[in-house]
Amino acid sequence: MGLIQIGKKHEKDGDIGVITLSLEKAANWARKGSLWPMTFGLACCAIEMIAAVSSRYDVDRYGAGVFRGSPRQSDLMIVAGTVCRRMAPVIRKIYDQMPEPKYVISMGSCATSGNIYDSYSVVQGVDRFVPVDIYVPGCPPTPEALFDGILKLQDQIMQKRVFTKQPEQVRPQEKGIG
Amino acid sequence: MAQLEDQRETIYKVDPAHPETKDLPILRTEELLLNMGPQHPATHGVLKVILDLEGERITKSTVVMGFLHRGVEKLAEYGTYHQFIPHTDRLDYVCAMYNNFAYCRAVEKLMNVTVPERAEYLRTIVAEVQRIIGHLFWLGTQALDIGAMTVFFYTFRDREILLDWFDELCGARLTTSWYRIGGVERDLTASLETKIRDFLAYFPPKIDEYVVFLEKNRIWLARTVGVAVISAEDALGYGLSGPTLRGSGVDYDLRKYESYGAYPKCEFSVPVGKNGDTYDRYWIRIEEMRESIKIIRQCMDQIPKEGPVLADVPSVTLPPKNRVFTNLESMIQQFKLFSQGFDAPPGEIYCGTEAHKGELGFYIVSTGGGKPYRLKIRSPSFIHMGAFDYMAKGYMIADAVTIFGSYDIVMGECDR
Amino acid sequence: MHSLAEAIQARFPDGFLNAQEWRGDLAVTVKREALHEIGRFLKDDPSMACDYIVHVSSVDWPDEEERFEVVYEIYSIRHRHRIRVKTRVPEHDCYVDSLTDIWPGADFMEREVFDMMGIRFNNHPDMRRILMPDDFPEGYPLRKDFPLQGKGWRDTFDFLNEGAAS
Amino acid sequence: MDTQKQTTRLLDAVLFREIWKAMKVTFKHMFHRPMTFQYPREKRTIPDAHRGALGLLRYDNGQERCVGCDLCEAACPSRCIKVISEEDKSLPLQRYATEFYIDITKCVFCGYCVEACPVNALAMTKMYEYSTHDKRTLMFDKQRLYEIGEKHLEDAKKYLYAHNQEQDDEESRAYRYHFPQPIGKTGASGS
Amino acid sequence: MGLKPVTTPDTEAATIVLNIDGETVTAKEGVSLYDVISSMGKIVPAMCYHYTFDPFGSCGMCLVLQEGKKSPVRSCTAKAAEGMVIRTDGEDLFAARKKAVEKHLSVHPLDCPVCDADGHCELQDMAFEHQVTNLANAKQKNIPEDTRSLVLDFNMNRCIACGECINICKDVQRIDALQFMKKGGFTQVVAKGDHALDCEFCGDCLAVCPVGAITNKFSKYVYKPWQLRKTTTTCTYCGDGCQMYVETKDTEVVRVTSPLSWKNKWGDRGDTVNGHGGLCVRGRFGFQFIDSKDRLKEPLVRNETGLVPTPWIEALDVTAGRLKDIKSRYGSEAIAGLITARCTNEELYVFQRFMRTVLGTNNLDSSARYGHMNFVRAAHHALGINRTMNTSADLTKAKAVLVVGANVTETNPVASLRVKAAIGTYRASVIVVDSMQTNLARLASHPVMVKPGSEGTFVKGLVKSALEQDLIDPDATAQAPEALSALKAAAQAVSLDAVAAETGIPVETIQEAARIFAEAPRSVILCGEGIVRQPDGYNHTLSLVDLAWVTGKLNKPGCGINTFTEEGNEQGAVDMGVAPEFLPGPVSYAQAEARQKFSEAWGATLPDAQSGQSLVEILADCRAGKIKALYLVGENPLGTLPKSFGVEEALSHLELLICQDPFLTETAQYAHVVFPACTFAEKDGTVTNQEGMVQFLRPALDPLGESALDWHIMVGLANGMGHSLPYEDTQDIQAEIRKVLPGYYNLGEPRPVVADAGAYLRNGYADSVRARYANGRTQESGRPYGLKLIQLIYHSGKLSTKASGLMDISPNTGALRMSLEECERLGLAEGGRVRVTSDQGSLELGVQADVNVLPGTCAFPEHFNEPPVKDLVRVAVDPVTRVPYFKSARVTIEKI
Repeated sequence: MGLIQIGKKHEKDGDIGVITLSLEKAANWARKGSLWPMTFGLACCAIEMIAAVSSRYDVDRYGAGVFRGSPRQSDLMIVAGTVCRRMAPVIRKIYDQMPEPKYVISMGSCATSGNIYDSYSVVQGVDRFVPVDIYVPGCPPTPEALFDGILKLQDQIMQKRVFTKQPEQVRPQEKGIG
Repeated sequence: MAQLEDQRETIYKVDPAHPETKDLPILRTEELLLNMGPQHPATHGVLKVILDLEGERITKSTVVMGFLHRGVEKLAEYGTYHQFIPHTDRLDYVCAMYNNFAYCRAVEKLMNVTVPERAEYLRTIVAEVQRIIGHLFWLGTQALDIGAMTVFFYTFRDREILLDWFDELCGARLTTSWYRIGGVERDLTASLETKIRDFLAYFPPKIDEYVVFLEKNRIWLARTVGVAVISAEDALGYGLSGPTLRGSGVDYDLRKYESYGAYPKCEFSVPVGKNGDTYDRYWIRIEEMRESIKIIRQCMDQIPKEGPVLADVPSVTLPPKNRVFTNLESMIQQFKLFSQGFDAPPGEIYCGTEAHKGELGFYIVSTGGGKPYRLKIRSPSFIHMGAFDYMAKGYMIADAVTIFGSYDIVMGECDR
Repeated sequence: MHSLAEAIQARFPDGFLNAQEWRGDLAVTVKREALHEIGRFLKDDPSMACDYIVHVSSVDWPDEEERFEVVYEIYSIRHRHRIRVKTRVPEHDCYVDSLTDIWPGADFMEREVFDMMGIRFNNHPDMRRILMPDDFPEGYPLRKDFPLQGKGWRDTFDFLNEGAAS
Repeated sequence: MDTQKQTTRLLDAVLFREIWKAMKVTFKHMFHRPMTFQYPREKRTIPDAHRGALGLLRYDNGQERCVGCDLCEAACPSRCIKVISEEDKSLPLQRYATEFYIDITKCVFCGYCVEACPVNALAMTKMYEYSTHDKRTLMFDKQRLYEIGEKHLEDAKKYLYAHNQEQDDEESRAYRYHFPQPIGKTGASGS
Repeated sequence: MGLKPVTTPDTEAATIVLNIDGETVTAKEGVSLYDVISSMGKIVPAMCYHYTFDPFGSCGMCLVLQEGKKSPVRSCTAKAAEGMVIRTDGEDLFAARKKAVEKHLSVHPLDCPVCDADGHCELQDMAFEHQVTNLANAKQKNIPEDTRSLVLDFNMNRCIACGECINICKDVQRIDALQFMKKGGFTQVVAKGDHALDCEFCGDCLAVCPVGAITNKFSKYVYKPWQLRKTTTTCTYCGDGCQMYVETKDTEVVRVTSPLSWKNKWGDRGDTVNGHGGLCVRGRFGFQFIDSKDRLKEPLVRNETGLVPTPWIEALDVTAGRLKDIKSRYGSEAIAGLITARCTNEELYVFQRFMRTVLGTNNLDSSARYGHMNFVRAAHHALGINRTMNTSADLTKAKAVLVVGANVTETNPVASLRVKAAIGTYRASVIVVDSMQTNLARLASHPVMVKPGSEGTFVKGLVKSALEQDLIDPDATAQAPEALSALKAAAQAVSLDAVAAETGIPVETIQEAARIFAEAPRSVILCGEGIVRQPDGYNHTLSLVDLAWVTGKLNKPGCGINTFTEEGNEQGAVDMGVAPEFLPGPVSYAQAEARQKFSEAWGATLPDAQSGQSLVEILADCRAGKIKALYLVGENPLGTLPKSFGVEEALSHLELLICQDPFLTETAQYAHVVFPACTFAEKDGTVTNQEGMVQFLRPALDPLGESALDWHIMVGLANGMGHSLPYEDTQDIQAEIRKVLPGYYNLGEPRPVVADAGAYLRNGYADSVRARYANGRTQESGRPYGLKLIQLIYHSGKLSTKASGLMDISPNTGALRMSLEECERLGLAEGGRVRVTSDQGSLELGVQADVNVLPGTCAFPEHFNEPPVKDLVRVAVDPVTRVPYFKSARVTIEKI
């Protein structure tokens, strides 16, 4: 599947052809083409995530279809659903167990900011304890919106420097609700 | 040699409780604690079970939940009755419409609002569509858990058709918020009507397809027949409901018992199992999908062609938007309802509704004013979990997943 | 008064306090000492035959002397009647007899009531918190004096320090 | 049990007939049109009623519809809307929203704000592709909301029609909120 | 127009029996039927009714059915009569009421989206409750909005002509500034005479307006009720201690409301004795200082370049270090502290404990010294009590009120409503003795306009007259006959004719006033700034005690002597012992028993029993270089006291001046350290009002910037000095106050006080009384005019000048206020300028005519220092109480 995409010069790949790919690009390309997400369905968004796997949407087309049950085998954590007080340490533990490079997509309002659940047991955003690469808004986001997030993540991966030391990534500041 | 004897001493020893086994060497046994979850591929959400094992047999299981406890019952006390509808979407997110339905029914009982006839039919149609969606979801994931992957793709394919239909109906695939207290938000359009009729023709053969995959499949049978058997009496004592209860032979179905919506005007049967095992519960769900198709078809035929879809009770329901623009009294109604909510009479009600998982009830205590004083959700998933220990006892570890699946639990509703 | 309520009153004149019927729901308030016996009666008496437990719930009335109200809702499949049995508990003596031995399903429901409202149940097989963590220190979330946003937990993550160290 | 049935069962068991039956169904699908659509290139037709990102609308003459009545804020179940309003300095007696925020990360897309709005200033659009690595951009301010409203004006209008918020007719389109008359002839000399 | 069924709740009326909804009810004859129904706890909807005024009957909602009548009657204007059978509920009544609502709705504009009242609107509630739908024939009024007033906008499209605003203005405020006028085909509410509204701006009309017809200009369009967070707190502008709701949105105060509202309309006319729940202009519109841009946000410490922002830790450390240094070098006596009486009781308590135990000095004082101390000391000395004697209910129910030197309407507007209620509802005789034409004087039965500064003389005249006319109460005087004879002997020195000459009041008036006062069954004396802030305030207060004693008004229920305090918590400052002569309680500082108790409670030895300087001496010692460090909490002596007092010089001698204030005041500009303090809206604690009622302050906002609560700063300083004050939150301080002053937190109810003059009359009275009455008035220099520094209703101290709303309403005109006659006599047109000369110097300033100023007097608001009129005054110091008097002077005025 990945091979086909090189040849086709996907719009997301930019103008660089196969031949001019530097080693870095190749590494990035390899990474972006085999994002193995971890099943991390917490709530409603998980259902849309499952729908994204199903026949109609087929997340496999982006190389992100191999849902793994184990954090050790995956490099993308899609946090799909409400992060509750009891779940937060588990998420952090699982995140810590994932091998580098690892990416986090915060799918849906709940994971991003706690959503409607401004209550005693809901963490107001998973980014308070796990760095998030892409926020996918929606409640829940449709599978297409999740794909949009995955594509944006792939873009972002392509821009990463692999072999040279890269500056410390600046995390977006937590913006409170004004 | 003597050393070996000592070792033997420790390995084989006499059980003092059973002196008759004195002569038989007994293998040393030890219970094993196995921790499943909270992040486990087969637990349908975030749930942890601590299993005490004897070999592969489960001797005791402790369910640990609350990983998705969002404080919904507390949040309900801080918003108006109307504002709680989006919360109900997210309780059982697989089956949002039915939750909306159950909640709106409860508030209508509290407010004593009668829903117009067309709205009742619409509610019933959509609720039954939702039941099909719920059962399809259940079927796909349960089959996946047990090891039959194909069914998952098939059911999700058909589920998508209905989700698109929902999207067109109310604007969202899962979190619908389409029901309103006193009716529904929006009427069916012609295209929606055609689509649902097309689906009615399309769907029944598909059910047979799923059945082909499972009904005779010996793995499926081996993993479902005779697994997690519960007797009718026990099931009632544990408060089980829905297909889980009906699998044990009790025909408790609130659609028949309470006859709400347009159900009394439809003919349908309530499938009831005999053995109370996982297979029966599977079979009931398959049959219910067929019954749902029947109900939808009858409703589509009987539904009045014209009529309001929202009750016109100025103190409870919203005025039509075009009246808000021009009439002061409607504008006042709009402002009062959105900013303060309607004034509920003091009192308390319980109203149960047959969601696809079981009896979904809302117990509302009102002390007057626009916000519920206390809102308790009787969620079938939570109550089914209470019977897990009892039902899993004596079965294999691998069956634990089957049993969860056979309840059709959704953690959002279970933990609330 | 509803005939069921009358039957309960006739059988338990001391334990019975009052009965209301509103919007078709029958609610019977009983003394908490009599709750267990009445539960047994409701389950076993053939005219009652309430074999199905619907839910166990609780309501907090902070301004009243007997602050908490425990609500059992039970149903008879055979007779198709539903009864709500309520009893009041004061805050300083927050105990009710568990009905787990009558309806095993009450187990989880009572645990939830304990977890959310802090009412304890005598003779309950496993009186632990169920939805909140076992070591939840802040109190009982559904009590009226518990703030919606909790008591400051939400933004502190103890486990983060461990994670950061690694 | 009669012999025929037993024979069938035996045959079923030996020949794995249920597997063949299932395979038949599966093979049939080889000739179906694929269900999958190629997302970034093909897009699903989003229905008019779809509840996507929110946008603010203007009247056809470019004037802001929103009068800053804050009803959307009151209606919002997740409290993600914040409206700051005041008197328009240039047009006294006119109320307008000086700032309008929707924290889209907290939005539940229930559409209540649109339903609540007494001037139909808010509408939902079909926009859903706005995932981002910067959470701050998900705090939509007034400018962004009007941009969305302009860009997706057609979708927004269709949304209003679909949800019976506005009729697709002249009267409804002509509707606008009328402020109490600005300073008139008598008593005009305000301080 | 309105019916007056019950105007004097205390008049005896026949009891009648009627039947309402099947219940038998007894009521007084002539009472409104509506009142009878609402006293049963039944609520009949009404939009024009409010218990504070007489029923008006314009809304047509309060319909009930009377047996025997075909159509429903309006219950508010119908009098209850014997044997009536009334039904208040039913389908037909509901329909009739619905019709009435529909009538109002049909001419109401579609303004909900922009109307400020939306969500708090009676018309909305009624329309919603009565389920009005599908109205035909809606009609728009199209009346332009009246935005002429400074404070209120009148949108008459929304008006339902209920008349509540007009009635409350007339019946409660007795201002009568509004009227109905038929204009443009509709009845509208306009200011009297249809010009821009110019009144006291109490805002009660705004509060009772059930719709959005009257709107608040300062918060117009910026809020909707559901966005606001409401905090119940107490106003600290003056000693009335009104309860108010500070309504905030995020971090800003949007508006201030009070219990007075159309929502809160059911009550009995008699309930108004406890106040009507309204506010005055200061409370309602003077809140902008809370989130003012000028607020200090971080501590400032002076270095070579001036005051620079410094972190808290450093600022506290530096200050504590310097205090320690000064204490070790010069001794504790070299440190002094002043605190404002706008602080809470808890802060005042911590302050005096901090000064006495941590710094070890008894040089401390509060702003109660500016006048209230005269009254407290006199009451303490003569009556054994430390505050006013009557509750506001006593004031209202009094039959005779003697108001001496108290421009209550301007200084304590809400307390003045109690006097107005006494006049209006209870028909009291009110004698107003003042040198200004006050608002109360206009309403009073007996206005007595004395010459400036002669209020005290008039009191002596009253005593003399009471003795002469033998208005002596035999019971009261029987206890101390020798005191009576001593008084009689002393009064020989006073001649009524001389009093008449000095005050400009004929003898007969004096005689009559004495008679009225003595003969009324319940007589109350109110004295204010004209007594306690004018020279000899202490003695004059004692003369008032004499008057009350001889006429027997000292111990009878409902009688007594009262004062008004200018700042919110002056009474609390006295009670908390923030004065060198008092320990908390207040008990005398020298009292050994109390000293023992407090040094045990605080675990420290108290400064010497004889030590302690009050305000005047502290500043004098600063000048003399004896005091090296001065700790000012919210005090601004430079802005308050005249230049001649030498405050500037005093400050320049200091080694350490610590200012703790929400604003950078004049004094703070001289400071070495400035700590940002919080305003009352950020504080948690209690204040004691002039009645002695302890009331809560609750924080409506978080402290602005880095500003901190006053007691936090004190505890921080104490920590820096190596002492720990054991307080972590306000509850800790309250617990300690509870322990040392049992029963002080009498929340909601003033502790009753019993005046006992026995000891005073028997011991030494005879000696002192002669001196008091012999003391003739020192004749002034030949300057013809009395200059008075007056208080305005729109302002309170200097604080209110930071409130932009109040400054909009009442800016500093910089002009001298003179009576019209004087202006004419001097040939001054509006805008003319004069030169004012006193023995302290002269000043040129503009003139404005003021109807309140009497001929022979000129006045200038004390709130403004520009032009520095206060510097024309010489400070006199009371020999006993050490109160500085600087509110009046004799001046000459020349036109330039």
